[in-house]
Amino acid sequence: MDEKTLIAARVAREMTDGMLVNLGIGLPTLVARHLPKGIDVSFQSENGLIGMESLPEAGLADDDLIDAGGTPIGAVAGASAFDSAMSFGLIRGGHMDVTVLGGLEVDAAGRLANWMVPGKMVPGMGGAMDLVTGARRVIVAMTHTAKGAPKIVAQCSLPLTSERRVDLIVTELAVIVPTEAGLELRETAPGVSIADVIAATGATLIIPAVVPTMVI
Amino acid sequence: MDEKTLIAARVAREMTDGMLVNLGIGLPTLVARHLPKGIDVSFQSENGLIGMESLPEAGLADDDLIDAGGTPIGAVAGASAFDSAMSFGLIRGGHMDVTVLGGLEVDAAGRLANWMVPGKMVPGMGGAMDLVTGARRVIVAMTHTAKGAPKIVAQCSLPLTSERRVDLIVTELAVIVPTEAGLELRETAPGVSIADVIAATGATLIIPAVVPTMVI
Amino acid sequence: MCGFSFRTAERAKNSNGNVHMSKVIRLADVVETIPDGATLMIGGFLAVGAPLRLIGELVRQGRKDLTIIVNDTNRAGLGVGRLIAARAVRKVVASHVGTNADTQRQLLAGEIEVELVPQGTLAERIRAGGVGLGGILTPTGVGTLVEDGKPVIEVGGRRFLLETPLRADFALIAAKHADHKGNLDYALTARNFNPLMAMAADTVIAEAQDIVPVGCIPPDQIVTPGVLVDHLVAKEQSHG
Amino acid sequence: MCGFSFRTAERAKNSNGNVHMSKVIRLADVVETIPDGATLMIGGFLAVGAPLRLIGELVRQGRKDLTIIVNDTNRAGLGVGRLIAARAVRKVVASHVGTNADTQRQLLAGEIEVELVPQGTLAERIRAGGVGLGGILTPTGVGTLVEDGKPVIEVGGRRFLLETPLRADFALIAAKHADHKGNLDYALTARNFNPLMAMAADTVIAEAQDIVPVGCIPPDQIVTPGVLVDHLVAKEQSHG
Repeated sequence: MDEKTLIAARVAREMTDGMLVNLGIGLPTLVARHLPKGIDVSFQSENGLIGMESLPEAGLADDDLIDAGGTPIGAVAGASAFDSAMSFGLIRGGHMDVTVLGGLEVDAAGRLANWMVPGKMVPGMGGAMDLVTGARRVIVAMTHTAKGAPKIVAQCSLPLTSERRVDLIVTELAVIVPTEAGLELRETAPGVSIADVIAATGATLIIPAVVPTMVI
Repeated sequence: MDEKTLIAARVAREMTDGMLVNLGIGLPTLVARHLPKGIDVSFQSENGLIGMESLPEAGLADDDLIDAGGTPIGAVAGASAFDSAMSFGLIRGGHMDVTVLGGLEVDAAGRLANWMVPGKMVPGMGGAMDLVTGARRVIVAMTHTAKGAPKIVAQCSLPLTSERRVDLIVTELAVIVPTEAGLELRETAPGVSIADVIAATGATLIIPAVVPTMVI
Repeated sequence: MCGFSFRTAERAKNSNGNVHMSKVIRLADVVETIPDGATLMIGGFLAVGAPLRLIGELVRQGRKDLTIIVNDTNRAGLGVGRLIAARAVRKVVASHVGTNADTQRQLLAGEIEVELVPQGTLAERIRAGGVGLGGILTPTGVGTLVEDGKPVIEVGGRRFLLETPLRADFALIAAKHADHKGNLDYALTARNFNPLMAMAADTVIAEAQDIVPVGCIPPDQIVTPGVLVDHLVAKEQSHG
Repeated sequence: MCGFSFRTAERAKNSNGNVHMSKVIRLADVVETIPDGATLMIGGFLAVGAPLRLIGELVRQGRKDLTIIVNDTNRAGLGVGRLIAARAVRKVVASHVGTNADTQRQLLAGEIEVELVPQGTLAERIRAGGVGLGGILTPTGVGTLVEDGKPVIEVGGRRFLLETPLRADFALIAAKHADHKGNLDYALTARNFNPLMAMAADTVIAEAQDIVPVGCIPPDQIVTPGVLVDHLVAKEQSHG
């Protein structure tokens, strides 16, 4: 299992029946493929749909139906379409149970930075700021390091996406829960030691007495 | 022609082709019956419809279709339905060309009071405050006096509907335009003298050199 | 109402083969979850689009001390007017109470509290509560009694009132169609405040004229996505 | 598309028997009314629901110095990306410009001004412009770069940014169906910003995939009432 699949599969275990979920572009999209059996989750696409699903076959693409990354998608029976104000009303208004987003950095206070690298890459925040501010639960799904450098740091050097503390960080090495006291290591990936995680992390971790191995 | 019909017929002459119009409950409703020939106006009902028309026959009433006064109505081909936020978005957002409302008082500054008589009658403002604040043009259609007392007064004694100066006052005696300088008498009803209007009015009127007779 | 879809049926069952996530609940049972003293948003405009069965059951169960957020109190003894007549209501937040003589009488006698809100402001305050805004700035009410106690904020040289969000414990709404997932649509002027209230309460209870299988309401026609609806009132066997 | 209605046809003619209030206009003619330097709202999300014919004609006519309010600048050379590639745009107000390499290049080279707005805030600012609000209070952006220069207002112990309305000289929008009165509906994710922008500009120009007789779009399905639409781009004879 490659690291992205591992992360997506672990995040998928956070989903429960009946949830409304928004998956960010890239890695988070993979989460939909790993939902536990019997779990019925509604996926929102913030460009205006509840009930997105992957397109069964390329020949069925509809010119009017894409996800927020521009990929043609399908829609489940019972899907609903709406405008951008309604879409973000759902997000900001606390109706979104979970959002899963990628990250450039998360700091010791659990704050996410994921929308720009000043002077280098200015894509814009798109829907990320609203999602991180408004979703009931924010899960960051990202690789633990980038080119060997920790992405979990004492303080974000990049512009914040929100001052809100995210709820869960899932990487290919660990599951970490940001708490008021700091970042708590909750699980390590199979074959990964606590020391490995500490070495790859740029912020202090709280290590509980028992740290179970991630179950996928 | 009774006085309400006279007022309604005169107000109707303010309508031009393509306008979006909201008629208040009561007297203003009559305006729809007196539209000049060839004028196509869209009537909004603020409970959520553009394209209302009077019901052709009682037997055709739809349980889901009433005007803002609770009367069953019809809908023209090309009518559209929407929620209350959209309805008042149209009103507040400057999309309503004209609103015609009844009045309890209008004062020398052209300010309307029409939503409560403290201690006696507290119906509430309904949509009136939004209409008077937001419509491009506000026409007050009312009898000139109530039980012999002027309804056009130096200063409103009743709570204001809006601080906005209304655009036109049409009564069974006169057409009056509130201006920055004061209330200007523009027309007198057939058989009514300028002196009659002055006598029935509780505020100073500006009398131009020529005051034509109201054309119905 | 629409062609049967194997896929829909499949989705309505979980891996154990049981139908899950059912939102359908008996009228009496769902109304029992609403306590005395609760704050309720109730859809409808002069009773058109009002959840008449839910209102009737609240009266039958003798609920008391309610705060209701409504456009109006309908007519005496009709729709929301039944709650007023039954003296189930302590406070009304509404844009208009002039059509109901009971409300007028209780109001002038000081037996009921009434907070009057301009209709457009009421719609925006409920919407703000539902979409997570901290408030909205409206020109409506500036320079009137409605301004009292509210911050006046100047933007671009114009003055606006800061109006704050409204939320409720329960929203009771009425729809034309509901599907089995709770997706709703509305008919003509029966839409009014219903879709706004469906976003602004902790628990949303919907009654529908017709309940149809999933897929019968096309995606572009659904106004209230089913994820917003907690309970859908079951149709009851007619005893006629 | 729907049954012919004698009543509809009658209504489309005035007392002189002439068809009046026609909103239909040739593509080239309506685009000529848009001057260099204008501020345009343009609907669409990654070009889905974008008015591609209007965009193409703006490029063909060589319009310059535009300010565009859009969700994104699509991909290089596609949709709104054609305006960027043609260097027709002086300033972009958008939530995301990362999908278009041309925008990125012009931005980092200082050749184009970009104002980034969170997507939900962008939607609410456009809506506020369309529905006459002086602004909205949103929690989004508090404590980030987006807060810079904006009033922070506390309501109920929480901090919110005061975000002001957006309006434009022209809104260019795309619909699924338009009827002869300009009533519009939208399909699936092609709806996005279009209905919001249709309320927030001095002049609204719509293009539609299909133009249908009045009455073909039922009242509950119309999303943008025709009164909001100033011009409807005519279908052109296909030369295939």
